Amino acid sequence: MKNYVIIGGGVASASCIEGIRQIDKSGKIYLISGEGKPTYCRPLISYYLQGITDFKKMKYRPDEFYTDNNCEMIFGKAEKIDAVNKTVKVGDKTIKYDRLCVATGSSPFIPPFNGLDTVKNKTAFMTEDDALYIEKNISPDTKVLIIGAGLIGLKCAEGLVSKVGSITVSDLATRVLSSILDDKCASYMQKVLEEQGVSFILGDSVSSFDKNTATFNSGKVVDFDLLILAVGVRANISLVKDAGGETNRGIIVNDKMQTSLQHIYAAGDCAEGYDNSINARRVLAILPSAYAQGFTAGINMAGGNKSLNDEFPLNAIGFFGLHALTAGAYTGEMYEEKSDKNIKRLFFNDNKLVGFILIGDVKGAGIYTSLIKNKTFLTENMKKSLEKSPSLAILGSLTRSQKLGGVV
Amino acid sequence: MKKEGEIRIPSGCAISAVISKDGNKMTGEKIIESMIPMHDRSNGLGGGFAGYGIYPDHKNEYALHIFFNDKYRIEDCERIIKDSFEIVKKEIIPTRKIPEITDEPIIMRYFVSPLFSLLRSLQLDEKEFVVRIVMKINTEVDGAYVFSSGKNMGAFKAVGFPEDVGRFYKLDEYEGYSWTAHGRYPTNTPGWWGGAHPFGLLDYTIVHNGEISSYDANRRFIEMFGYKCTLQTDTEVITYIADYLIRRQGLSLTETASVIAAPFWTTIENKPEKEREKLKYLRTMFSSLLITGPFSIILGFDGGLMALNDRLKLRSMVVGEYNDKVFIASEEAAIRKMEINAKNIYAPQGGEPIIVKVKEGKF
Amino acid sequence: MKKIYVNEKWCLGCHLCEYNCAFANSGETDMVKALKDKEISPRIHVEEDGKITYAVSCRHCEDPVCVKSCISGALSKKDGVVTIDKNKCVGCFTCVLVCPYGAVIPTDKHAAIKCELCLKNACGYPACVKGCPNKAIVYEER
Amino acid sequence: MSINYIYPEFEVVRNPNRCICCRVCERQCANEVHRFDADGKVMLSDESKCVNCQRCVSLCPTRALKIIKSDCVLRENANWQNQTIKEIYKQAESGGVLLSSMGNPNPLPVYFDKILINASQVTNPSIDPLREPMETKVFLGKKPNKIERDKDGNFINNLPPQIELSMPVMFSAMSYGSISYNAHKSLALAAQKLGILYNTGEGGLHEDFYVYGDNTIVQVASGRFGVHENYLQAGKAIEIKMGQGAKPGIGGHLPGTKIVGDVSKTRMIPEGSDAISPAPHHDIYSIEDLRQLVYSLKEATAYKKPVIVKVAAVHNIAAIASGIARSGADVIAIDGFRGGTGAAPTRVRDNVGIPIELALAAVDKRLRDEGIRNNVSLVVGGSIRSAADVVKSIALGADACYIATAALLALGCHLCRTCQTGKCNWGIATQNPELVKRLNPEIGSQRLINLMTAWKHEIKEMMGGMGINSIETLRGNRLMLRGIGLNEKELEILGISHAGQ
Repeated sequence: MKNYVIIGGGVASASCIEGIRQIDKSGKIYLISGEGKPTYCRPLISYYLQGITDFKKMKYRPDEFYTDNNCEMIFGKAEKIDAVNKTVKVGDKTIKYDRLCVATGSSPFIPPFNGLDTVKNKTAFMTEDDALYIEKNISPDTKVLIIGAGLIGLKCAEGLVSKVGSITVSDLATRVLSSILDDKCASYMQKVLEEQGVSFILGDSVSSFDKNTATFNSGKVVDFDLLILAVGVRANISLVKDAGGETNRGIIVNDKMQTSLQHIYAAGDCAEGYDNSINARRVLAILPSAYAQGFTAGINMAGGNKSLNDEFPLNAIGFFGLHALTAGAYTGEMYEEKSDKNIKRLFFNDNKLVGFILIGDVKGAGIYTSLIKNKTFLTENMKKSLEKSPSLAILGSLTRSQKLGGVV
Repeated sequence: MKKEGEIRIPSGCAISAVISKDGNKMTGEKIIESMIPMHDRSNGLGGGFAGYGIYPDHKNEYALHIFFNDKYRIEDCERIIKDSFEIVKKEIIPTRKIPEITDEPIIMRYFVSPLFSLLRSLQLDEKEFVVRIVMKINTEVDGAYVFSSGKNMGAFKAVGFPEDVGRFYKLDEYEGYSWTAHGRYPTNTPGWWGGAHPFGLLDYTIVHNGEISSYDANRRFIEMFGYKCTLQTDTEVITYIADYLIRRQGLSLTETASVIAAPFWTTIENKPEKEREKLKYLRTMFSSLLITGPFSIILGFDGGLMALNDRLKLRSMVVGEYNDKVFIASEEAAIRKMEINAKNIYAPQGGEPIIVKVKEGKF
Repeated sequence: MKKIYVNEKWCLGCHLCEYNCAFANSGETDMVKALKDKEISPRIHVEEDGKITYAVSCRHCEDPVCVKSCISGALSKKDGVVTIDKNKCVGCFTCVLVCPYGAVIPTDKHAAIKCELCLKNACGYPACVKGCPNKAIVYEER
Repeated sequence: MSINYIYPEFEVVRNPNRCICCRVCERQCANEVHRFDADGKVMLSDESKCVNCQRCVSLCPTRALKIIKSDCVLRENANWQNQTIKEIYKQAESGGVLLSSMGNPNPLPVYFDKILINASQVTNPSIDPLREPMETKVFLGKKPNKIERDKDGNFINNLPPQIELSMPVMFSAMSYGSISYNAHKSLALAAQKLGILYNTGEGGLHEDFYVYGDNTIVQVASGRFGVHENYLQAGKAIEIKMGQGAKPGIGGHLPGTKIVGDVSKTRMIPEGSDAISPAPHHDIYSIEDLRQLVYSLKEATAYKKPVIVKVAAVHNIAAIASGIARSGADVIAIDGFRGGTGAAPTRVRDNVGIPIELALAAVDKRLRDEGIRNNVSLVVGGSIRSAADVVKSIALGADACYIATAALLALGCHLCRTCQTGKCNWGIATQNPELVKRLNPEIGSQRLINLMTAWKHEIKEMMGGMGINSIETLRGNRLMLRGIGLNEKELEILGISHAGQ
């Protein structure tokens, strides 16, 4: 009987358990979690602030998930991995493993701003605790400054906008969601947020903080009551790095989610897997990838054989009812369709769909996604049909009949 | 009211029969008595008997029993008879005057032999020839009716209760190896002597209890072959069917039973192949001669009896034995009346023919 | 397990399935009241490929990528049926982004919807199947 | 011509309170009656195109639609009636022969409706079909006059080939071409499951349907379309079509527009050419010619296939049947003047031929009078509408019935009588693939099976009531029938008594 140890309590950890249990029903699973609570969905904290969900609903799996899967929870911080003796040290305990999965996720990255230590009310926006902190420190008059106009910063703004006096979002980049959208699409989204009362300072950066005031490089001064730092995240790689494992921005893994250390796997935001859309390694800090990686690691840890090599960036972003779904890479020839309410961009490269951006009407987006994933070769007619709307017409009658008439 | 022949008359009935397998002679006394306990199965509108082996002195001649409404018909009828037959003997059938039986017609008996020369010129089988003449008299001579036409046998029938009819015809003075009897319960006839049962053609006689639902299908089919169903009674059509199948098609009694009370297709399917093919052949070949609806019949013929119920057994009929004798009747009481010690009493299944033959050479 | 299967050979493109679906999931007992003058949001939709038409709804995949991608745990698969807990769903539409059939439908009510085989509504038996005039949609074991 | 003399026959009534603008009506109407108006967000209709096939009515999910007869009437009188006047207008405009579909619609006597069936009371028992076996199996074919035995006394099976039917009903001839592939498949599938036969009609047999051969009657008609050796071998029986009840004395005409693809291949004629069946068979100008064709077909099939000769019920049908019964044919099929058709000249349809009830009674009697009823089986068609019609036909003397219109109704036909347009919205009388697919044979065959099963139950109920538990004892059992409101002559021809007698 194998001993499985998983470090981390996020989505990759939960899917790792599901992966292991698909193969091995009896081996012992130890789960080391620093946060001290069962897996919840971190992306939901903004919806929590908004009042759409609560902590109870935010649980990723039912309460009985861990007991049903015969997992022993160890709350505490994993301090050291001994890859030779195959142990993990947690406080004064040393846990032996046969297979280890590192799913330590990422931590907020806090740049070394001048005078940041003088700011009293400040937080990152990543955990339930962060959300609770914010909730405690706001009133209808609160002025909020959010550093970072990425997904985390903007979701935070969306969650708070109706509950506070004002929100200013700043970013060094000249557009919002700079890593996901181009200028045109970004300004489209920005407009929606502005209509709801969010202010933006873009292409600018805080030069210094002084208590409740932020001074920007441009000289602009912003007063605030609460500072939220959403600049970015860094993968938590130190445990593996210290144990001698190969790392880059994330922990390097192969398509079986194995690290360079024997019997040690990594999955989720801490791992640097393979991005199929750019044919290169990359940390894919998105939930679908976390799940897939954790599950793949679990299967392989339990003795199964599963490869994961069709991951690529997928983002579902929505603010105030306007949704943007994006996937893959924005390279190659672009097909664009634009109206007041909708943007559709499809990126074709080498007769394949490699990426898309849909804003507004997002129905059927998954059909595009699957074409990227399967690297489906597209004829001109198929492209035409795709441009019109995403539909299974693209598959042709035979494949479609099999898919709709058979077991998938 | 319309009488038999003008309208179809359904009726309920009592039937009874006895036969000696050894060919021992019995007077008509027992068979008359057997009808007494079944009195309620008749309503006084018809009764009759058939006796086999009763004319040993004329066993080579056809015995024609004929009702005449009046003496003028006799001449017309005899002209036809004389054209075709040599009349060996002619007499009035002796009867006993009793108050229960009234309005009797003139009842005559002729022992006849077909004219050989005529038979040859017509290229006809003797029996077929007799049948044609009987049909001719019955359809062409109004007021004359041949009600018995076999050799060494005779039918005796009248309007009245059967036990009275038996006494009227003095059947206690006849001796035969086999007897059948019938008591009738017709529902809408004024009562006509010719309409009483048994019905006979050549040596075939039928006593029948039932009302067949296949009547018109059977009638319209059998009439294609020269039979004329002048009485519109079940007994008449069943007699013709028996004659057609046995005499003209040459079927055995068992095969005949498989036609008129054919097994259900589901039963046929489950039979062994040879039997199955045979039954399927018979049912397909003679599908219009299947008889449905309730019946229990006793077919009398030269040297034997066959009793048969419809395939659902919708009418009562029991069989019993004692020594050389076999008894068949609508009710066990009738059998007990004939032989108090009768054994092996049982009710045959629907469609199961009971065939009793007198040992070869004993009749 | 019984599932909904589509035989495009018999699909007439009448779109009745969409209306029957919308009605079944409306909570109303009268179709006119449920659908008149309303934009419908059915969980099944009819697509066209030239002259061929066919209905598409959730395949309840063996390995449902929507469930795996759901950020809130609202999507789950129980007894072979992929269902969505509308209380847990926050409407991020990651499921819409990943479903290769386009069978998870975004709505403007902070939630995605999808075919749940009418097991949760009053119909109790897939309304699209019941109402299909030509057996192009069937509910059976395969 | 600029003046439209004829106001649309039907009105499309749409209840705006119920219409949800789902546009099903629009999508389903091949005649393009319905249209969605995006501006007003309402459905509009052009009733001049409506043929009242009721497809839209049947599919409207909110029952917002009905089609009613227009009440716009011409100034008619007892002599010049609405229909008569309109026909004049049509001919004045077109200069052509009027064409109609389906059977004679005129109010001539329907004898079936004037015949009543008997039941048992007291003197003999009725039989409960739920408790007792109730047999409906029949064998069609010639029955020899005499049994034969081998030297051991066993029977020699001297029966010519017989057609076994689980119930005395068959689907009568409708050609592939006049009706669709799916309609044919529905009939074939149903016939197979029911243990009865369907009939190819004069369109040949599609190669896909050879597998249903044991339940198929292959027809040889005057055009000889699709007839070849394998075709003759393929079926259970061969039918020579001499005539059709809807148009006695008239041939057939399937327009070239319907001779497409597989229809052309199956008929063995070029695509787009009109399929014209001559009025007579040009190798049969007399009864002795028929006998030659009967035996030619028997020779070609090694005497393994019963030959049916189908004729229309015309005035001297009894004599014609007598001739056929002596021609070597195994079965005579008689088609009454109410029989359906895909297209017939209106005048012929409405004025030629006689009712099947009288024809059947006359033929059955004639064959019995001649003692040759056993030479042939009798199959009758020409508007057998219900199990009661079947029972009455059998009791009058038929061995089995042919149904076609009833079968089409089961498949969805609404008797709109515009088969000739090829735009059948129910996927039956059309070759347009978009319309053909509307008839899923799985549904179609099941509906036919349901109909026949229902009829079988009803036949059994009525038989049981009469105390009859096998259909063969109903055959020709005219005592089980009484006439009502019929005169002496009619009763005499039908061979039945009046009710109360």
